[in-house]
Amino acid sequence: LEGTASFEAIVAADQKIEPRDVMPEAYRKGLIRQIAQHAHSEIIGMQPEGNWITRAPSLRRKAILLAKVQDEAGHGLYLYAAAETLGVTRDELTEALLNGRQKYSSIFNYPTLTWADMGAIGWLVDGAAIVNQVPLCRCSYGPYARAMIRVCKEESFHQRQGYQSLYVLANGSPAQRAMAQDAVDRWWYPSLAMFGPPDTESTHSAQSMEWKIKRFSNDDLRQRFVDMCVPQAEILGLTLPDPDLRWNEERGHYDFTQPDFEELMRVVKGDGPCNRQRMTHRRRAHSDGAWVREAAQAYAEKARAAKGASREEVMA
Amino acid sequence: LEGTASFEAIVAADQKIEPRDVMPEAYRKGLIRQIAQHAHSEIIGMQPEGNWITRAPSLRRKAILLAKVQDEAGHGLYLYAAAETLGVTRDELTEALLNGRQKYSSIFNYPTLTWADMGAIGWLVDGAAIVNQVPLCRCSYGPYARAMIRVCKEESFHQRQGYQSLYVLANGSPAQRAMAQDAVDRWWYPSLAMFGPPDTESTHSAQSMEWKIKRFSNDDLRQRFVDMCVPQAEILGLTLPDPDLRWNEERGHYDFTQPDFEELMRVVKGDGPCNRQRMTHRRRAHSDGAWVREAAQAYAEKARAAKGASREEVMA
Amino acid sequence: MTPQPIELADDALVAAQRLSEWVSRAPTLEEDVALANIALDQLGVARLLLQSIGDEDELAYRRGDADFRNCLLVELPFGRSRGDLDFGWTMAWLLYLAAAQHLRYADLAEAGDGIAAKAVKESAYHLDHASQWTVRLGDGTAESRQRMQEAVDEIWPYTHELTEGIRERWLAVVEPVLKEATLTRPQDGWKPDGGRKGLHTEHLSYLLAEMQALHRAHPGVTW
Amino acid sequence: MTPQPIELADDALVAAQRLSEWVSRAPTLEEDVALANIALDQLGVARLLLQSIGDEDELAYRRGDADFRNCLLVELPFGRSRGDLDFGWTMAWLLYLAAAQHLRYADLAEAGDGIAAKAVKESAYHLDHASQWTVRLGDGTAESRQRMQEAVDEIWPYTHELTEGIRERWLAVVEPVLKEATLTRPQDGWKPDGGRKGLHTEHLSYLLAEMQALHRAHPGVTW
Repeated sequence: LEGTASFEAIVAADQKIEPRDVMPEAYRKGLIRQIAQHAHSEIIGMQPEGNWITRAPSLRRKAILLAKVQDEAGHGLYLYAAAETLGVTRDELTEALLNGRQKYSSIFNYPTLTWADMGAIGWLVDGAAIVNQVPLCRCSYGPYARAMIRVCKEESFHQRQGYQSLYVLANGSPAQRAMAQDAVDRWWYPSLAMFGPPDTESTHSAQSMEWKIKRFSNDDLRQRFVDMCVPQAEILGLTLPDPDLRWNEERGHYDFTQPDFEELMRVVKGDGPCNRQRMTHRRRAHSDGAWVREAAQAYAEKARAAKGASREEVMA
Repeated sequence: LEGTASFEAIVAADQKIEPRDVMPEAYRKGLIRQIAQHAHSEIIGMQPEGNWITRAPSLRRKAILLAKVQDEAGHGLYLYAAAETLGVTRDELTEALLNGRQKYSSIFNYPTLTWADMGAIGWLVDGAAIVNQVPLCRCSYGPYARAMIRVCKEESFHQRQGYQSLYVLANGSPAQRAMAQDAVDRWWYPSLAMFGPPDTESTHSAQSMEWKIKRFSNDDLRQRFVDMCVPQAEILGLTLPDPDLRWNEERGHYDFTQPDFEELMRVVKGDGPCNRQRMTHRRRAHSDGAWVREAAQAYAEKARAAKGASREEVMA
Repeated sequence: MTPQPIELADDALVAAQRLSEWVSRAPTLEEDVALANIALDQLGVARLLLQSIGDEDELAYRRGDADFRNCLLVELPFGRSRGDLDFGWTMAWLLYLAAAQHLRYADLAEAGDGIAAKAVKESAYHLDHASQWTVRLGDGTAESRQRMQEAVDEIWPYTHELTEGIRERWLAVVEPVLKEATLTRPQDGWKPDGGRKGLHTEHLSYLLAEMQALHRAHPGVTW
Repeated sequence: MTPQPIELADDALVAAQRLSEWVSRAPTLEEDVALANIALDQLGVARLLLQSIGDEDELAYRRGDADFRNCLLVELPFGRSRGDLDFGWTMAWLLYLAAAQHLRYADLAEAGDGIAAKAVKESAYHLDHASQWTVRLGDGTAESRQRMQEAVDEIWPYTHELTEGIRERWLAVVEPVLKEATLTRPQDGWKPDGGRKGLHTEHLSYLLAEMQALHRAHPGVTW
């Protein structure tokens, strides 16, 4: 089998597409977009959590948070590498992030206002990410699927740590408890919005399903997430900020209030509380580091030239 | 009377030399050096105290400290203006500070490590400054003498505030009391060193005395300061860090241990704890402000040109 | 709608704290004096207002950032990033802030408020000072114009929360200054808020941590 | 003379805190990972050492700056002024620090210290990382050479306190790196110290205020 026919056969057989396989251009482009957005999210996602490393209230929590943020940088690295197998360079992807052509997850455009946000992000944001990402471990593109296996393993470790940290606050002093509840109040709906617009308005979905990149609809995943969170919130002893949240015997799921998708669209378009701040931060890190990258390159070239010269000497 | 003879007659009669009077070049140069050093000290002196404004422990203390540091900037302004009457520009003096040709008081090369340092600086450093400066209110150069009258008035207000602030600490919690004692331990000898080297090693002094710029010797002023501080320390209930400090009935003064003049010389030469930091700070403020000063000048020139043009229109 | 005293107090207090960062770092010595003076004025009004509500130090030093009711504008760093200290940015910030404070205090003074009667005169001076610098920098060099345009643009979104209920009157003050400064009046668009409800930017908790560290380390003592 | 455990602990703790400022701001993604890793190593050793002395959080969060025994070098900002974050400066700082830590930990490990046995391997990696960057930046572009020379010069005075008792061995590690980097070995001159006696720079109290603010705001609770 050759060309697109081969591609379709591989996908149909639930085998993996590998970088050297022929693939439809739209598949390649769509994957680049998705993997890049995912990688950018890891990079931008370092900021809201990085915001509390220097202020973590115990050394143990400081170490956990620092390790987590380091893992995010690591995830960024795997994911950029996965995208590179599709024929783009990391420099191109970085440029697309910095000039705003490619996006990152809108969840990171909310501020981290208290320490409890570290717990809430771990529980809810990482939790939502895992629900979104676990199916991607079986996605049709091999390098992405393998990267996601590694990412998901670490994410679920982070999620447990976040949950445990929030549990300590929820069972701590009245001030800690209030801090925990406030964080859940602020992060609940933005976490629900992480699953994207409702299925009725979702673009790209059908094609992604067919290509086995996406395996469940936005609304299905959102429902799965809600069903997972409700009992966990009960164990925490915290309230999810939705008065209409209740078990629906008939559906076998929790009914819940949808997030404000108009707000989501505003944030996606750039008008969230922290969009400008996150981009400014990223751009400044990039431009402040330019002289370092240039020097490293200049040094590498000199070293190569010296090696070449000494090889010539040996040959002469 | 003309020329130098007139100058000497005025000085002899305890009258003031004014900018338009003829004066010996050495008198003029010596005064510029002294007034400039004094002005620079006000400017650099804003840093150690400025270091605690954002952290002042009560709003009242914050306001007092902010007002004090503002006064220091104001003193810098009067003193630069006094120096300018001797035929130098403020730009020249600023340049001489920034390139290290002119000095500022070495006392500001020590760090302010706790809030109690604000009290100790007020009491001891301002106290020493006043003892040094009160005689300058009668110095032979009119503009300097008049500037010093205003400066001394404000300084003695600051000194009382510093003393009162230290008194509150000395009578506060054990931690506050320890903080106050520690500050006095650190600032005592540097304050004694503010009067300069011992008379046996002091240069310029004889000529300055003759010209009625200086009226008392370094050692006389230092003794006056010690005699003043001992009873004040008793009221505070704090110990001056000198085991050999005791009343000498015969001399009618306190005997005391001299400061380490070798340390003073090291600090004067640039190797105090904060010399580099203070100069870096000053240079950076100056260079960061360059674009603002340039813009202000460009605007002023445009405004002048516009005024000229409209005058021409009227005249035409 | 008249802002609550705590809102005006926190605006002034946080503004004073931010302005204090300028001490010994201004572009000229005259400006060191002026900025300290403006900081002192803001602090003075903050104290009077806080005293009218309760214990000034309790309110200033013992509340967390979620209890503060200042608008977001006053807590912004003086530049795009934390730690920045840009003079043009500061003057744009002060122009916007002082224009609003002047209107608020004038309204309150007219209604017989004694604190506002004092504050209105000071804020007139702040407004004048910031206006003059906005014009000088906007119509100064190519570099200063570019920096000033960027500053007025970047801070503009935060003025919506600042000027709630007095927008038109505020525009009538600010727009002529921008015009004289030959600057382009920024477009309205994004309108961040939350400060009045205690939902702040990530910057405020850093500002307060520094401000409160010493006070909190020694609970219950007198200074 | 062997440094006290609290001295090594505070060196590592304050170094970890300073290095944390780099999170999400490094010149490359690889370097974001590396700097976080080095910060984590420093924090890890600090914790083990503090645990060997007492309660790690009590020691880290409840002491004032005068109780800290770190050398001045580790508390310096990564540049000439507070808030600076210069990568070359950081690598010069890390070269000096890691070279000293490596020697100290090696001595202790040889004497049977278990914590040091772990730490010595990590510090070898830190030293290698900093050495490589020192060479790259020193022998990179004209700009990077100039920045790196300035950094090695400016931090040099603080290495005297850092290397007390091991100066010669430390020089034997550092000088060849500077040479390979084509940098001029700084002159000895000013030798600031005081950290081991609790007399710090003005920088440490800011660093600690930020680090301790949240912990101190909630005394006695569990996190």
